[in-house]
Amino acid sequence: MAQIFDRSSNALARASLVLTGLIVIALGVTLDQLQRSPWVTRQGQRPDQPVPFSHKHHVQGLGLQCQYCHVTVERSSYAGIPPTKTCMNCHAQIWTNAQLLQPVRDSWATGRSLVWTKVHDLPDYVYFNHSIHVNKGIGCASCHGRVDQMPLMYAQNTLQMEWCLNCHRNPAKNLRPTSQIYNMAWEAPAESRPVWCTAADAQSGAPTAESVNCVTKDPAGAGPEMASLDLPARGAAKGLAGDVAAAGLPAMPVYRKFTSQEELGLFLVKHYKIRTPRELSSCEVCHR
Amino acid sequence: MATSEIKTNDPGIDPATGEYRVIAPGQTFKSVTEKIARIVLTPTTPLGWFAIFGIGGAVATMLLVAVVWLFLTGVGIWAITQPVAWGFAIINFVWWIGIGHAGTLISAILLLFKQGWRNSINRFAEAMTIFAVVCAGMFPLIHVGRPWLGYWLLPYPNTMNVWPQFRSPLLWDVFAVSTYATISVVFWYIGMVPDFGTLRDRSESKLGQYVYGMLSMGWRGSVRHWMRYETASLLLAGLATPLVLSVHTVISFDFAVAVLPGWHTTIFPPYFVAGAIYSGFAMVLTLAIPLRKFYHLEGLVTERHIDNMGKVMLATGFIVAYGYGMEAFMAWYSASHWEAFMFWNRMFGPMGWSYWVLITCNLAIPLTTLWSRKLRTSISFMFFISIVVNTGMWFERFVIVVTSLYRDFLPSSWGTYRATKWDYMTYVGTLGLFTALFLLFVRFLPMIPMSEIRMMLPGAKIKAKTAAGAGD
Amino acid sequence: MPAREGTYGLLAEFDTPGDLIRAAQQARQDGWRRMDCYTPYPVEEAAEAIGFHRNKVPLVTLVGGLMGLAAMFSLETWISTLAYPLNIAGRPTYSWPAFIVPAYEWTILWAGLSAAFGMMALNGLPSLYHPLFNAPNFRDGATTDKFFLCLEALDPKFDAVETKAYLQAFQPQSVVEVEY
Amino acid sequence: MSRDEMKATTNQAGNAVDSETKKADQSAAVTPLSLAQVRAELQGVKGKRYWRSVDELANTAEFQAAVEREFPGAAQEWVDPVSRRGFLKLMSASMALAGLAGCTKQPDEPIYPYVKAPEDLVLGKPMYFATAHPFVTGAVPLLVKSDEFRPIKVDGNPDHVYNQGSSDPYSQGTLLGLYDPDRSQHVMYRGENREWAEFAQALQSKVAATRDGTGIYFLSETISSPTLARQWKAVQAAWPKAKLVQYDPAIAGTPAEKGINVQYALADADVLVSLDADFLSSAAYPGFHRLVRDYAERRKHPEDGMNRLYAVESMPTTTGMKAEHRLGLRASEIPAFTAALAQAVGVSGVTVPAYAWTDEQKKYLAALAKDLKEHAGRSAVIPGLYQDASVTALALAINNTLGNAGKTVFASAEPLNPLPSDQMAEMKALVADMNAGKVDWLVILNANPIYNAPADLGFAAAFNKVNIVAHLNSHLDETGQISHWHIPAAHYLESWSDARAYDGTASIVQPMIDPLYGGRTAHHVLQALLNEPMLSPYDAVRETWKPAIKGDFETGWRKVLHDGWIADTAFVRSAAVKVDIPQVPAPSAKDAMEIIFRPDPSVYDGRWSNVGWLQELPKPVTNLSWDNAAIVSGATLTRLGLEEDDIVELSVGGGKVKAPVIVAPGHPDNSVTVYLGYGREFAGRVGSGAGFNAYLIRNTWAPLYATGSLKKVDGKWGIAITKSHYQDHRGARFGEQGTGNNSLEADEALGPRGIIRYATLEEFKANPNFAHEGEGRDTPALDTSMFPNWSYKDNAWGMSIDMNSCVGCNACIVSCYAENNIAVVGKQQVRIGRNMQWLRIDTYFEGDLSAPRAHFQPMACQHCENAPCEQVCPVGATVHTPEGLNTMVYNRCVGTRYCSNNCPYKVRRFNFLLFSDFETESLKLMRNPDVSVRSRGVMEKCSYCVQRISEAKIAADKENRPIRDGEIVTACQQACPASAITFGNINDKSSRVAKLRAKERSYQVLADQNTRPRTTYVAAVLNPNPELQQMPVEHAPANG
Repeated sequence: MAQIFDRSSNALARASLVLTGLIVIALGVTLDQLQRSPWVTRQGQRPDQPVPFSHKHHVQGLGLQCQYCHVTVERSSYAGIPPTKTCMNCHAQIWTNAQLLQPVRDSWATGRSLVWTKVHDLPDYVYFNHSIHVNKGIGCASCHGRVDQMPLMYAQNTLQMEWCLNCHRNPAKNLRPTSQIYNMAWEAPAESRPVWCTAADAQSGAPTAESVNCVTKDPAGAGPEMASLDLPARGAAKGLAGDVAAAGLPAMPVYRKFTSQEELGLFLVKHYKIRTPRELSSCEVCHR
Repeated sequence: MATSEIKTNDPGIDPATGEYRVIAPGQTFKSVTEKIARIVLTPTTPLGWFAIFGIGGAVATMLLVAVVWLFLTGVGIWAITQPVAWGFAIINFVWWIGIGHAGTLISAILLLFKQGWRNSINRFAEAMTIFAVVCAGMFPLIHVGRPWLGYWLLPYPNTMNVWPQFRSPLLWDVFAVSTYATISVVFWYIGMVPDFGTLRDRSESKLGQYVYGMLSMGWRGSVRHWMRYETASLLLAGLATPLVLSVHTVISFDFAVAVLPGWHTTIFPPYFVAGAIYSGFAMVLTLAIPLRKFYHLEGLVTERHIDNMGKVMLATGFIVAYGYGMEAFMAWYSASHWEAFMFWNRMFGPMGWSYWVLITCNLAIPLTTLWSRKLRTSISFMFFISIVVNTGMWFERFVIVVTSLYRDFLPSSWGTYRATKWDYMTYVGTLGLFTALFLLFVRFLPMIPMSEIRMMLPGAKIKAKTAAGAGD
Repeated sequence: MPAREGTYGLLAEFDTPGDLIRAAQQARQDGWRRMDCYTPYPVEEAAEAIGFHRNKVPLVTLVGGLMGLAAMFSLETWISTLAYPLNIAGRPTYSWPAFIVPAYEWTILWAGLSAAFGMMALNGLPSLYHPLFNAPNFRDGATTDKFFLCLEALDPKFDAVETKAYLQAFQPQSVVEVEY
Repeated sequence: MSRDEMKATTNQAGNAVDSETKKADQSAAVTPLSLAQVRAELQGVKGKRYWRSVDELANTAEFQAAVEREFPGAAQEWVDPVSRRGFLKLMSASMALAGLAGCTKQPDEPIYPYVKAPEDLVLGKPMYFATAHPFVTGAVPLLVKSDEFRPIKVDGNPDHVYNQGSSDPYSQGTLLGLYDPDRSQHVMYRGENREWAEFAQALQSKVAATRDGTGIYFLSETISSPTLARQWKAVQAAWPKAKLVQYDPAIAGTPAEKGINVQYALADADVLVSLDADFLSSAAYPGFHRLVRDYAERRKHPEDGMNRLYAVESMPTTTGMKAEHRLGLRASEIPAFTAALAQAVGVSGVTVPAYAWTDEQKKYLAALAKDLKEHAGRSAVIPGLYQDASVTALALAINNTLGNAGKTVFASAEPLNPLPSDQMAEMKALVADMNAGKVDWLVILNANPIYNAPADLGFAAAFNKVNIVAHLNSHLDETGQISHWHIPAAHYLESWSDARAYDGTASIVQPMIDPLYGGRTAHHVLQALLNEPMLSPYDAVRETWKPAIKGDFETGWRKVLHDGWIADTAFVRSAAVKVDIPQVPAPSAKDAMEIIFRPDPSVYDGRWSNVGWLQELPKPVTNLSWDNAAIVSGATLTRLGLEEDDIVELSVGGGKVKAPVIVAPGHPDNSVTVYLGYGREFAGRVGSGAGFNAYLIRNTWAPLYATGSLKKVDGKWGIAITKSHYQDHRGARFGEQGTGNNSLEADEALGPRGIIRYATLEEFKANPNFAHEGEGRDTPALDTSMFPNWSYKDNAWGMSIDMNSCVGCNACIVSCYAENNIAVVGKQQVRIGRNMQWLRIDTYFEGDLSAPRAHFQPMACQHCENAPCEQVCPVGATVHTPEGLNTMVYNRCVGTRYCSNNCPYKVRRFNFLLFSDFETESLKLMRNPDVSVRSRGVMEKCSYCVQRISEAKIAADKENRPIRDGEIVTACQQACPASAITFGNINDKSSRVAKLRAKERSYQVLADQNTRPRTTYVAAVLNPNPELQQMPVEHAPANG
């Protein structure tokens, strides 16, 4: 009786065993990567929009305030998508016959909504609230990225749960003075750009920001230039106008200098009364 | 016990060796090899096989239909409701797993105890284990509300940063059952490797040689290999034994860990394990008796096997009886109203009938009759008993799951449970699946381990030395 | 394996295990080392005869088991206390009693797999091709009812003619030369 | 279809078990509707057009027939709203599976921003508007939560003096009524779509042609709007011969139709007597909200004394079950009993019909009279709405004699409804005129006479003799089907009107949303006949109240709209008026079978038949849902050799109807109670075919109760009762001697399980700690666990429920439905125990079931600190929050249901099938945007309204302050008229809930399981009259 298998079969058999193992591992790794990939998360993708609206142009170029369009960001869970009216405020005068803006004018004329495609789209079972984040020192850019440098809007981050937890488990590393919320260019303090903050005793019932005031110029120097002056003071944004009020306090408060995000973060966590990571990562915070 | 208390003029004794004879005399290496290998290698399949396989397949198809409809509409097609949120699915799960246990027991524990008589039956006992686990493992998967998310029970890194909850007995099940399935398959396969070698060498068809050659991994019977092989088998047996005990213990935790009166009981682990073996041996009988007849294996699976299994059932049956007794006793002795009411309700409540079915099938009938050697060696009677016990064990799970749930703490939410046609289809369907799989096994795999049988033949005796049993 | 040429060894076929063992013992006494026995079922005496006593499978198994234990218990502890600590039913995050069960199961799982795969590896399986299968009578009997002794060419004492005569002395059924 | 056919089918209406009739019935009910709707609804529907059309298709007879050929089993399921969507469920199920393939990738979501955003709108922040729910027994002042101008929650107006924020099942249910997908959506003339203008034109020209309005008849529901009354008076002036007939089946023949308005100050009364007055169970009794609040107020602090309630009633109601002493009498015996009572307390000029009272009844009467006299001036006798006129008169007389008048009882000068009338008489006259051919045009305003006119009138026959019938109503109902004109009516949340609360305070009904289907109101119809036909209801209403609003009108008007009521418009209350006592009718023979008609506690007179929440609501005491039934006593059931769920044929006069029979513990013998409002054929997908039509045996000559007969017919009905108080669950309690006729559940719950704990006032005074002594009443110490206790730092939410106040009225349940997007599952699912209510009211009947005392226990998730459910969830889908909530994460749940098994309170609810409706467009508008809509295969349960907690936390954190006590109000708490539910932070020792928990009387259900519930119950204390034997035996330790 002769051999059934050829000589090579031994090597083949053993190789295939090893290979099977490798394939299984590779498959696992692929799936793990896939669930985080832009294909699933849409991170960085620019969906087709009825109008190629450029945040870069409007924010950086024209210096529009975030809240000029996203009016309810400090009051409500939704930041708010501007109504056609907001566009027409200007575009009734300028670019009145630009082809690009035809859909806007149509919408204005017909009264039918411009239909945008959601770029930052959370699942329906996630209940995100803009106002609390904005009021507790999370800047727009922290989640949305440098919108002022985005010709076309895209999602800077995955918006996946692990990403949310990343911050909810350690808010300090992303906190900034509420006066800097809308400052796209804000960067964590460093030796080169220190931040001075002062905290009055928090009076209960008053908005967080009123008890804390931060500036980017040394207040010891000639008349501190309030960072908050960068903003147009608007009655609506009470929390932020608060900075101005605080600055107007008779006795010049004691300022502390911060040169690193860690220190500043811890300081703000304390004075903004940020809840503990355990509380922030509790399920009911986002899911109901 | 094998070599002890030799009685002369006992027909069960082999005069040559003074050993209990578990294989009919007159068998040689060649004859047994021939006999067993032929079943697999013969090109012609008996018509009876096709008949039974057809039935099994048809019933299995019914299962398929039931499961598809289940996935389309939801578990609401079953009878489960408030307060009885677990029903047939879990009952069947526990029942099937239990049945599986006898296979492991025979192949592992009896191997450790050097029970030679196990050799003829351990292979298909193991097969039975695996197919039972297949049927069992299906239920936890399909009974959940959102089966497509079943993989959330595995600890894998995900974008939600959330993990399984390791305090839950259901999660313990996941690990216990998956381990059990894996180890059983490995043990089964390793056991077959030398026989694959035999089949490779005896197969006339090129395909047969090729396939069995692959499966045998080039086994050539080197004694070095044999020695490592034997060690590995022993180790696997040694591991499978605590495993099989742990698996049903863990499954009993599904109930014992809960707060529910009737579930929250420390007696459950031993009583579940014993019950498992009890029903397992019953199932082995249910399978072995027709098989030996059909394939004329009376010479290899002798009355002695049947007899021994009867004894094991008698023993485990009494452990189970003790379990029932303790439940009743504790209901009274604990002086806890919850326990007392639960047990009263279990016996005399609206669903009391199920308890009495269980007592009849598990205690009344078998534990009175299995004493008599005459009955134990009467093939038809043992077949009947095996069916009775399997029924009884199914009802045991029914009683535990349903009659504990339908009347629990708050009387306002007392309810009832009436199985739907879908429940029955799913249950009966698994029986069909099991049959089909088993028939494929007996057709294409050696259902009796040839190498181990060879060791028991007179020819294997070297001088005075014996190589009784598998172990040494 | 690289294709070798020439003789693998000489293969003697016996009818009973007894003859095989006697031959093997003799050969070992005569200083043969590169040899092996082939039997249709485990024959421990034959193994002893050719001086094969202990094997490494138990060690592999032990190591595997311990790894499984450590892996699962630490995973559970990490998940419940560090990765995402949650208040579950008012139980402490480090609920070690609950962690025992899965850890126990994994011990067995890893040990079992190590035993099986370790045995295969140590036996050098799979080896679908083997010179012995070239022997005309080997596959016919080795897995059924015949007992073989193979003296391999790699042994320094090996000499095609003398060795054949040497084996004939044990009155085997046959002695054949096995080619690679 | 003609009346005869309808009658034919009516007789088996609702027999869900008999699928054949059901099929015929159902198809008959649905086909015309759907044909109309497919056309209507598919117009201008954006997207989902295909599914919509399928949904409609699913309603057609052909489709159903087809399905039944396929799955005969599904035939009976077909009447379920849920199963009706079975086909779609399959679709979405397969989608779900397909979705699996698509991994977790979600589809693109469009954003539709406003073109011009409304000034005051902040997306994501709800707005609240005051309005009122106009109801025939007095309007319910409301504060409506509106999200993006969609009303999504209806609650009582907290600032209103009448109901102080409380509401009732009806008012809560009206929200779903607004979004009911089956509302009629087009003006129709003989089945063709028309415009409102065409109708107005036709009507005007017709009326003009008659010059004086001869032959023009208006048949309206009871007019409760002052403006509408004013408009009618104007019409009457312009067209003197035009006639108005008011008909409201639920109040026709009762004092309410006369607008009799007697108000009670129960807070000042020590002894309350209900003479068949069910003033604690639903808004069907005038002044319900106020009465419950005052009643409950006097039971919250037993230590400072409490009131005592006697109830003499003809059927078991929550009022009777809450009473210290309840006497069950057949309806016809009550006038005589009242007379006897009046005589006993010294009312002059009463002739008491001779009657053989039993000793027990005599004893009761004597003790009651004595107690009343002792509390003269501090008691109140409340007559039943559904009793003979003499009872009302006698009750007033008794109150006068006792000097309660002016102290606890006040009669108002003005009637509640502006146009009082004798509705039965008017209906008779109308039908006579119709038969005489005098009726040229019949304009039906929000009435449905074809369905609910008294049987003896033969209204349907007369109907055909009318030249033109115009029908204004919310649905294309039984009447609409055969009327020439049909005008869809606007819902009260869609239109301007006005109404008076029971105390007379006027409220403006202001629209929350534009009419969804361009509905009109009675205001439009009447106004069309006046000088300025186009005058809008808005202007009409303003005109009405110009005089009433002081100061600058616009400012005043704004204030009125903001507050929700017009100041100083309450009725002038005088001490009780002089009453002349009418002839007191003698009771019917003791062996005569009496049949009592009551409006349904859930769907009232049938107007809410298509409101799924109310249909599924277990009725108080009987816990029956999705049906009405012939309710009898256990003894009667046995005597007639019946079993529950048997079908009986009830006949009164010529009328016959088939009904299922069930037992209500404590029901008087030889007496049957039937609820009106069921057996609708054209109610819509939910209401059609549920129950039987009791109007078929209700006649003008006996609208409240009649003697009739009852005989068994073949078959079982298949009723759905949500709790297991059936005959087969009765019997001697295990291990002890029982009477054999008491409920095992109750014996267990009150006995060793310590679920219900209460004591009498004496016992309580003797031993204030009674709730913690005795078997099953011990609470394990905090250190019993081998594990260290978890500590809860700042907030720890907890709830306290006062068992003494809860009257089991179900308002909380419906409120929970609305707040938490709870699904309606349909009758078949309820039958097998799958209703999804997060909150249920457990009812235990203590003692002999022929004269039981019931205990109502609201039961929802207890938020145990050692939650058994959490430990067994393999994926951690239910976990504890740092504030001690047992939170359920739907999107993590895989549905093992282990948590439900391990929940000792069985308060978890599982979506066994796709229960939530993801298809129907209109329902989407209603959903609470802060709560996920649960899909198939997911567990759910009470969350303590976590969405409200989160909202409050965010608000507080923004303002950098702790959450105030009472800032978070759960939906159930908000609705409760008895304010029995309190929620708050138990760590804050000054919070109300903490104080309640500190009470000795508060206990945890199943405390011995050491689950440490966050919900605690305050044990009830009863104040029985020592002279009457304490029925039933007490379970307080004092009595062993």
